[in-house]
Amino acid sequence: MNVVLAHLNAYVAVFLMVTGLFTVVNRGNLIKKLVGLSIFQTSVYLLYLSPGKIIGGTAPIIADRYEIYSNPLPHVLILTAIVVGVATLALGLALVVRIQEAYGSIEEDDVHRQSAPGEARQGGANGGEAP
Amino acid sequence: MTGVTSESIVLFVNTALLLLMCAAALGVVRLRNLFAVVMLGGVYSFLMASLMVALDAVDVGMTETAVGAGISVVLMLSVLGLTKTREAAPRHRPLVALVVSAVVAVSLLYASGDLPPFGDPAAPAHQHVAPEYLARAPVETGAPNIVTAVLASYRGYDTLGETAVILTGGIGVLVLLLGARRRRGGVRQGGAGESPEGTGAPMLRDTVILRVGAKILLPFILLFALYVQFHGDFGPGGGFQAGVAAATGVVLYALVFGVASAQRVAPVRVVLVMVPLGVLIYAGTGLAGMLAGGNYLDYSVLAHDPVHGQHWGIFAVESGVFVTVSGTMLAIFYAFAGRRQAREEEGAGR
Amino acid sequence: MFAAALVAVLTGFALALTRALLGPTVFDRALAVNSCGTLAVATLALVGFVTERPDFLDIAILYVLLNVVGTIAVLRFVRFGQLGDPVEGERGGRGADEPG
Amino acid sequence: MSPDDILEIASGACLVLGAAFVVIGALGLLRFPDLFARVHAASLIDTLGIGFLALGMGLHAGWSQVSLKLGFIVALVGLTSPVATHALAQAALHAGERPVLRSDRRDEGPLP
Repeated sequence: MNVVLAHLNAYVAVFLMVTGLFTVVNRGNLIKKLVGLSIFQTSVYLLYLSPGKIIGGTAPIIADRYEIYSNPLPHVLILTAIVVGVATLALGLALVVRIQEAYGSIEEDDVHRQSAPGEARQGGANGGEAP
Repeated sequence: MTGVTSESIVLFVNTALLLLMCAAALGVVRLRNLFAVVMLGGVYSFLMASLMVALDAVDVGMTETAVGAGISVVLMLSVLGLTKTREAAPRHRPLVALVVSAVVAVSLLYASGDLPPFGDPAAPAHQHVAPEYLARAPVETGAPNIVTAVLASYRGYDTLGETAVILTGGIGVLVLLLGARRRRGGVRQGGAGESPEGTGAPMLRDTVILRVGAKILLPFILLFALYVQFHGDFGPGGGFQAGVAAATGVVLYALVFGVASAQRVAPVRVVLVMVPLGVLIYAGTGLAGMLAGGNYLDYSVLAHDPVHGQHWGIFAVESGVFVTVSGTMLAIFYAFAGRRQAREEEGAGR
Repeated sequence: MFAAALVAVLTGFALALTRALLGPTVFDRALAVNSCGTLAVATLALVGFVTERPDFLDIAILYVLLNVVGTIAVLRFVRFGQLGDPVEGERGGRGADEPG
Repeated sequence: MSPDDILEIASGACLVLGAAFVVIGALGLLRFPDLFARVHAASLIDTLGIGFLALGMGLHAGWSQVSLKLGFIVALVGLTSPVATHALAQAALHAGERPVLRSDRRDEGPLP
């Protein structure tokens, strides 16, 4: 097995992670940011699950015919992470909905422009901590 | 079979799916129509689930299947319905983002050279606890599916925490979206809620084929969710997957027959009780173990035979997970789907 | 033979993904996504056979059952611009970009 | 040649046939000119493609729980996929999509 193939999963995980990061940093749309965050999250799934696979192994459900099983521990960690990921994604989406209702926009720039004067005033009074 | 070994096929599948995932991710990032982004996200999730199964993570693949095929698409679309579907053109040069991404990418790629090669049985990750679990779990818990055994028994604290996180997320969504309203009033009221048969409200019920198809499909989804729940000791499955699948079944009903009709099948009040009830069942199982003279979440003392005790404990814990997960998913869907009406009422109340 | 079938299915997956990326209408994308779901079912089943653990077809069945929910959600969104029940006096359709 | 060999050959033939249908359907999905033509191509994957693949896998697995599950998959795909694509085509028609007819394309030369 050549070098690239031996680390392909890690490379792709890095690529997906950076893609997600780029989306979060660059895009102003809040829903797009959450999508980027989801991609980032899936790259972590990949990063955990890939080392768990053993060549010649099989899924960690015991049967008489098999000797080698892949590592079950990453599976346990990621299984719960996926469902928790949905719950947190829903929380983020709920925040987006409230932002849309409060500012009439889900573009980061619009929200900043509308909230900037008030924030500056409070920042001066309260030492930078918005209530 | 042909001369190709199954391992090289798996490697090929792995590579192909990874490349397709890269293409799908690039598409997701580049498209500015958020509606299309959501649909491509669905394809991305299909690829991810297939890849997980190819990597022997069947339980994880099943979870990704249950989440990605239905509920996440539905959640994203309900939010798009409340906001807008078009992303504004970027106003900033992507310079900062590119620099940050490049730095992260280079450092991670540099670090990935130290990882053990893919599929290496001698990798450090396989030397420590995993062999222990694989050797002891079938004997101690009687469950052939090691993932279920580790999830519900050995790492029971962890899963209890995760279930609590799901509960917290659900509460957060409900607080944000149900907000100022009285709980029972808002979601159930509304024109379509009184007599969904007669109002002629546009809820896809004009398409006979869809309606009949959904009616046939719904019992299969719910039945299969129960199968996934109770077969979780022996095959891929468990409370998380079954909970999401059952909630998705109700969501299907809501999409075809209207949310108001679905709320007569699964009333809001029941769903809101389910959200904390599951965590209570989980935590209560732990307490039961303490009362029987063991440690918290130690199931061996729940019956005379430790293996039977483990069996009962895993069963109770998985049921708790099912109740919380299905309740939370459904409550979140109701909260998003009922947000328009909630907003009208908040506006009227001011 | 399973290997050949897997290669074919993954090729089909690539083609369907291309259609989903190209569009041009949302319906084309939705159709392509639906086909991708079916192809994912085939991939899951074939991978199960290749790794000689075909008892994992449960995942494929779950896929078939839930795949339709996503498609129906897309359709409902296209028809009514949202997924909840319509509120009185509200316009439907895809124009509902700016509510309230 | 034993019955097992015959079953294996039949299974392989079905798999190849199903694989061919899948590729043809996906090609059509990519290359056909408009949505309503693409729906036809996509249905090829859902019916003949999955059908033959499942038949091939079922012949390989023999008469067991696995072949029962494969039967479920074929039946459920046969139920859900037409429902979804029918609703899709209807929604497209509702939204104003119209099929590209040959009379529209005559000036553009032959079909691709």
